[in-house]
Amino acid sequence: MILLSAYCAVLLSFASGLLALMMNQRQTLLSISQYTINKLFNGDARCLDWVNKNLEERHFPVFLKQAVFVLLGLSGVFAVIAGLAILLGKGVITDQISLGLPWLPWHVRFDGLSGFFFFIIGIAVCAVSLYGPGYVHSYKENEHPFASLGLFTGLFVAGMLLVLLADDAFMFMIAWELMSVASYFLVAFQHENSANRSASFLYLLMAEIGALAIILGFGVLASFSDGFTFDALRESKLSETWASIAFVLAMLGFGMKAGIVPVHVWLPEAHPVAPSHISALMSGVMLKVALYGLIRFCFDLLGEVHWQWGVVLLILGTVSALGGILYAMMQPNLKRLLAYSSVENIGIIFMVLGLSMIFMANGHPQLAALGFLAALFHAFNHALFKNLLFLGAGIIQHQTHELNIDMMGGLIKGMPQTSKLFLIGCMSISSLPLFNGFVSEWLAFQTALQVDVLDNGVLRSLIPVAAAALALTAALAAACFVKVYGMIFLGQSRSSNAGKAREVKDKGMLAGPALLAGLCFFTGIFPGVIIHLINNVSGQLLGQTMPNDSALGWLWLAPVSAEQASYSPPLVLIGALIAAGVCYWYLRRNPLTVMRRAETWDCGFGGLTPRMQYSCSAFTMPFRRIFAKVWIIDEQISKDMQGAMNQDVAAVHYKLQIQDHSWPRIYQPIAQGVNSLAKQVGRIQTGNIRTYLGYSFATLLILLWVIS
Amino acid sequence: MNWLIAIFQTMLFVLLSPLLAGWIKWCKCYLQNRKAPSLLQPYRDLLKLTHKQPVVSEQASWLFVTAPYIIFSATVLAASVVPLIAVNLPTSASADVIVMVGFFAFARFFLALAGLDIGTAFGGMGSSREMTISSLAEPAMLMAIFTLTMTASTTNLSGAIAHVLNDGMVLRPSFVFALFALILVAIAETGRVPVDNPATHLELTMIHEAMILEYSGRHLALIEWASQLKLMLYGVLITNIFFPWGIAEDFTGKALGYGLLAIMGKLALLAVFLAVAETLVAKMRLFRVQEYLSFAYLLGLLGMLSHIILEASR
Amino acid sequence: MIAAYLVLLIPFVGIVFFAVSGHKSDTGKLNVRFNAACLAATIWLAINVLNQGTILSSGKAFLIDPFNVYLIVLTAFVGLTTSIFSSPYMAHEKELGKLNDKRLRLYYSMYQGFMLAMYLVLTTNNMGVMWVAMEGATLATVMLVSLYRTPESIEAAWKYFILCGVGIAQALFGTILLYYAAAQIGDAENSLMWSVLYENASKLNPEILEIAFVFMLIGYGTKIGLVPLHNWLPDAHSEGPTPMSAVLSGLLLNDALYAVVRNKMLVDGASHSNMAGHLMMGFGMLSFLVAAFFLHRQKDIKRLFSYSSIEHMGIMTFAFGIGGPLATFAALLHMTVHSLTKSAIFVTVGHAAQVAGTQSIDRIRGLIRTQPRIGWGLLIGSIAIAGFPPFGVFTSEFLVLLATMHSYPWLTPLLLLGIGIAFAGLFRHIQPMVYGEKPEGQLPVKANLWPVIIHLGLVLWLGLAIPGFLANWFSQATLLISGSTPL
Amino acid sequence: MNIEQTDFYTQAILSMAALIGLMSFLMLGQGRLLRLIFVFALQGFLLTLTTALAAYSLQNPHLYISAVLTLVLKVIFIPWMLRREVIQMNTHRDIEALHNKTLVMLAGASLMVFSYYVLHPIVQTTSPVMLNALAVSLSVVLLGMLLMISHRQAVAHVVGFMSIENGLFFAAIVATKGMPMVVELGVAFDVLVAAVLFGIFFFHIRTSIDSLDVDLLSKLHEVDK
Repeated sequence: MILLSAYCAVLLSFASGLLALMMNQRQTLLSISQYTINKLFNGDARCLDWVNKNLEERHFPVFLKQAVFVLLGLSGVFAVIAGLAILLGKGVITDQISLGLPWLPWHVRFDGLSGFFFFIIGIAVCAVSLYGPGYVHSYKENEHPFASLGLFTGLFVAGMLLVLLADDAFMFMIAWELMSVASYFLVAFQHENSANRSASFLYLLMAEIGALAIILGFGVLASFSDGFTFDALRESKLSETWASIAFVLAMLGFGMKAGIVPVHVWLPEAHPVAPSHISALMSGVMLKVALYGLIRFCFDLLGEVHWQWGVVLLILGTVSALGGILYAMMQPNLKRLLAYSSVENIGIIFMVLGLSMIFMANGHPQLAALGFLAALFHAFNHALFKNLLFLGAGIIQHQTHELNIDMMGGLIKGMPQTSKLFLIGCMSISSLPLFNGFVSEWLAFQTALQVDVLDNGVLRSLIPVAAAALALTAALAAACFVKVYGMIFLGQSRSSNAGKAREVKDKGMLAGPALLAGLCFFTGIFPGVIIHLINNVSGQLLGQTMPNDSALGWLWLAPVSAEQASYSPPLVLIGALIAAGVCYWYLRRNPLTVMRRAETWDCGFGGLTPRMQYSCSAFTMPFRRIFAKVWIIDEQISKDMQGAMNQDVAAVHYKLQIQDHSWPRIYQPIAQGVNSLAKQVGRIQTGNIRTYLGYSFATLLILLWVIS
Repeated sequence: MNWLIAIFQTMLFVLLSPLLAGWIKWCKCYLQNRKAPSLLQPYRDLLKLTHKQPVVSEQASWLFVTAPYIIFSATVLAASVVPLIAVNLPTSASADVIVMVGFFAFARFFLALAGLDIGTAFGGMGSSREMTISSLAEPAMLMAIFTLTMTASTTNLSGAIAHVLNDGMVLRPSFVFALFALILVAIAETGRVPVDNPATHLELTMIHEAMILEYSGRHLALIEWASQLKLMLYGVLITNIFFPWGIAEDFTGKALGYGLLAIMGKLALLAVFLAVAETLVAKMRLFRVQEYLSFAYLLGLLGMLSHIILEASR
Repeated sequence: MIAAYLVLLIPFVGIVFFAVSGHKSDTGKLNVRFNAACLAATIWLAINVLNQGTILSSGKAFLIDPFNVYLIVLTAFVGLTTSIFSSPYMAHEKELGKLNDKRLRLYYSMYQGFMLAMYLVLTTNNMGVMWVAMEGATLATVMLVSLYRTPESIEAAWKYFILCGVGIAQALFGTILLYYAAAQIGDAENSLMWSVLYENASKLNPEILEIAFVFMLIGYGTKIGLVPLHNWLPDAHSEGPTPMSAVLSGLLLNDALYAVVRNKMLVDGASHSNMAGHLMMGFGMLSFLVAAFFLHRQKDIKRLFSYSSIEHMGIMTFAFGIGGPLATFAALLHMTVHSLTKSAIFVTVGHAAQVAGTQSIDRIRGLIRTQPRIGWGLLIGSIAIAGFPPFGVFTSEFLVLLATMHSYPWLTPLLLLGIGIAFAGLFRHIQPMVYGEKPEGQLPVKANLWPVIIHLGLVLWLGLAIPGFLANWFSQATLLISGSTPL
Repeated sequence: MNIEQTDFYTQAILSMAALIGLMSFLMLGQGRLLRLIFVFALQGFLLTLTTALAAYSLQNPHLYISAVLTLVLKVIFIPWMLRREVIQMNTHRDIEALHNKTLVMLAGASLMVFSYYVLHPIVQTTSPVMLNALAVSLSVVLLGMLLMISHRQAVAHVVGFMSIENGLFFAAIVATKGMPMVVELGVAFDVLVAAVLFGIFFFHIRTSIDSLDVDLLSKLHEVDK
């Protein structure tokens, strides 16, 4: 039954993709439906009417788009149901599908870990399918055909779900690559922009290399076992060296997808250019699938983990977290910023996973379970709020036709609903208490603070430093999202588009983010619900659950023991409401002190213009000075002079370009190397036939010489 | 009963904080050969502000108006976590020290947003600087706090203080480092000299004041009160963590009374130190703050390392 | 057995018929019918093999076993779909004035000639006849490469002719050595029969066979396009008419590899040094890597894909060289999916070049906007050939990677590098061609894209699930070649 | 085993092998096209003689057919065609300047040694005569390739190509007493078609580049110029 609903989720997403293909087949659809109605319902007039009305030339596109997204939404609902059912039932279901290689049918396994990620994907897909119809409405059919968008969205979701179901290396890779390829087409969807083309190229290239690394990782395991099923791979007995090689390969492969520094570069290129609901899925969910892969590979298939791996994860995670947020801070493009912020969050998750590994390898399974919990919880949270923010960015782009933060401002007035939803997203991602982001970060700190149980002095000093880096990350994230929210929604509009922006008409476009925002708040207040679910996962995977001390009752969150640390979001919420309520009541009781509106104080110079506001780059200027080494900063100020002797400044031009270090340090040398090698290789083909004959001749002689 | 004491303690916190501000001002005036205002002057100011009609810019959105309430209640919540006169109160179980830092972040988040809401250059400048300083201060503060929590093996403030009390007088090198780190952070976070000067409105140096420039009336009162509360909070944190003696461990009237007296005494002393320091030290340039804060971070790190290497080595 | 004769007879009739009747308006369609008839005959043959197992004709002249039966059907199939494509394509070329009736007559006649040679290579049991047929394939196609009579096409054809001629002469020397070795142990009359040789392989002199194999490898390797013997291949593919490129890439290269593998089986039987395998691995890897770099420098769309063919032939040769059951299975599968995919790509490439009026990559732009079917066909074909699932090329590359990891783990970084570089080289050219705004003056052409759809559909099917009978053939062929079945 | 201990047939074959090898050397050093073609025809004639000799002494009648085919194709038809071509192109007076003629000849000589070296392992299974004959034919093949590499004229390439065929043919007859008939016929047919195609190509190349110098056929390349 559970498996059936999981299959339903996959099939429905496929079906939504296929239905989208019918975009140009109105006549066919019409005749098919008329035929079936005549056969099955004996030509029921009402049915016919309904069909005819919806399949009319005029209504058809809208109807079809809605139908496609309804199917996708249903797929999400089924995914949530399946995920919850397996998590609560604590079972493992296996199955086989007769596809794949002749001696290796597709093995399917649905367990707690897959179920949890099913749950995440399901929620995200539900939100996206609420949001989708309104968003895609603005695409022109002849330039951006819905057929390809819908098809690849369906395939993309199906691919992600299949990855979670896979129980053999072959099916896993097929599903994995299906996910990559489908999302590649989605990135390239608006391919008339060169940014889309180069981003999709980079994306697919890195996806390919990552996938190859993963295959080789599986290959290492398969070399020491008989077969490609995960069951067989689990049995493989590896030496420490080979296990570490497998780990490094998996780390590279999954890390590329997840966006770990320095293999993150595709992410800030690809996510911004995709349609927003797709960026939401890519950033919010696809990265989680990569995380799933890493967890499955390291904790499940490799079996025994080594603490050195944990250190690698910890260091890479820290670098990604700090790098991600610092780069995010400097981006003027909203979606690019959000993409970099995903790098940061993935970094945090990797850090905590690394901690979990370290504890696991040092014989503290309980603490490992705690770290695991923090990691998965953060993954869940990130899926919620990043989805929310990307959908919000989509609304903003939809209404203002602008993604440059410096061109916005004051949207809080025109778009009150969106602004509230976006604020919730910003607060969650800045890990403020009462929201879900805080809970996972709190758990991460708690994990890090258990370092005292370790014997290794290096680890004992390394982990607190990582924790402090985590604190810095969180603080920088808060600064970054203050900037985002402040520049976009607050202040005065910096462009006419932003000034004219109004709330979206489509209710669905608000409903999707609202669902996510609600969940952000709900899980922030009642984290126990999700923790309970994750406990089942870690119980299955690590054989250890977190000792959630229930002595204090369900209101409290006490991961290790009540004496060590506890946090009760509901009580905090009540306290906050009381405090705010009291002072609100007290201060507003006097009718004489009703608020008065007046002009903003302009220091007496007269006339505040929007251009006097702090801009995006101005806001981050202190950071730019302090962390100057992190970026490649190209700052140019030029002055137009006029007047006698050219001494009066007429205008000042300021240009700021900020670049990621990884481009000139890693990627450009590689690209140049390949090009120049290709040039060298090209020289063997001279065009002269005598040279070619010489090659054959020489080859022959050399081979003859070699064998005799 | 315990809950009542907890609420009482929080009220006490809120009520006493203007007094601390007044006392610091009094000391400073005395040190600078000026005529000091009354100790109760901050109360009068607050009362006056609540009776005034608030004037709000036309540009302001709902966020600007709501922010003071949010800021104030977040700070109050932070105060409820910190043991003032007694340990082992139930409120401290609902949130630990990390959550407390979270509350500060919450308040700061809205303060910075409010600064940006009007769309003036000052607001943006203040927000930008505030976020910069706080994001540098936060890791330093957590580093110092982690030293403490690792010694006490709890992040529960009340528990940690009780742990220090039970240990008695132990000279821990890590605590020395942590204390200095925390003091440096506290100065930065509460906007005192040499990082910020609460008494100036010179545009180039303003941080906190720049953000709240547009506030008036009850909104300003709330924000002022919140920052006084924050100052006191840090004071209590420093004194009660490192010098917890005197704090009530049971909830009898006598113990509580002694606790109150002890903390008032300790705070008064601390305030004198602060006033002396503020009088002696000049304000720094903004871009030297990161050196100051990284020094604080370094101290925190040293504290942590000395805890790991010297005190808990195996 | 009649089916086998029929398979050879039909194209022979085709040669004569087209040569005699000359070009008429319906010749293209007739060509399709000839090929369809051939496909029917091969399917009949395949059913026979399915029912009876390996067939050896009475005079031992023909041998149909699981290794070649699927290649025969594949040859007929690709031949048919390419002829479907070529009919409107050549008509369009004639409209453009690039060709006249006389040359079309040559084209259709030689098309059948080429098919005959291919069938003969596959069905014959006689290594000598195999050589003759292989040379015949060169001779049949060499005039087709220069069909347009441009200086470039003549140059390409000349290189093709000379290099393949000299190359294939080495193969003849190898065959003579083989015959010489065989003649020492048995009756001279049947000494070149592969089935006889295979039975007696262990008795053959290993030294002679190794030398013979070197000559065979160089000889047939020239036709496979192994680096550094590959130089004719991109020239011939790019300058000939596109249907010819499709069958050259899809069929000729496969059949040359088939010949090498048949010889490798003999050498492996005689000697135990695995010298043949190592040589093939070396050549395969070299071709694969060098071709991957060449992809980056291409300016001509057909040249681009001919290098991609070299790259894939390199992978197959490498996989056959590894020799384990897994790698062999992968190589067999790769032969199938590569020829299906590559011929589909050449169909779209041909149309794309017609749409843009040039083969220059720089001037082919915005195909998806101009003619979506061609654009998507090219893009999805490239995705498939680059080894993305769920297309079948992925399956075989997956298995090759795992087999390499198992047997020669230190070679995997090279494979990884090569695939990555090749992918980048391919897509840096493909993307600008299919994406982007519709350029000025680019008009849709009349195209029949069913071959593409069918081919890619089949490749997709093979990637998702390999049908039972085909899997069975693959397994038996694997057993034959590598000595055990995969897992 | 010395040559005086062998029968007359073997002695004759060995002499033929020596002569055919010599012809290859002569071709390699030849700069004038007409002489090249003449030497080629001479080699074909020697091959015909060898075939006939083999047919006679081995009582193998189908080798007579091979002999006739060789005579017709390689002694008469191909040289005639090439000669006509050379005269038409008016290149019969040209002397192709060979670079490093000495080096090429030395290389040819070392190729001969190399052939012996390569085929040496076979000696255990066979008589030295066979080895010698095979070695000579291998060296003829290799010398043919060297001829093609060192000469620029398309005509010389065709001669080289055909002399490779001669070498193969010689190996087939001497070492294996002739291939099966069907193969021989097939090979002969291929040679015939190839020869015809060469003729056609000469025409096309001449019309396209107005010369038969293959170095001018280098438009298709991968080098950045």
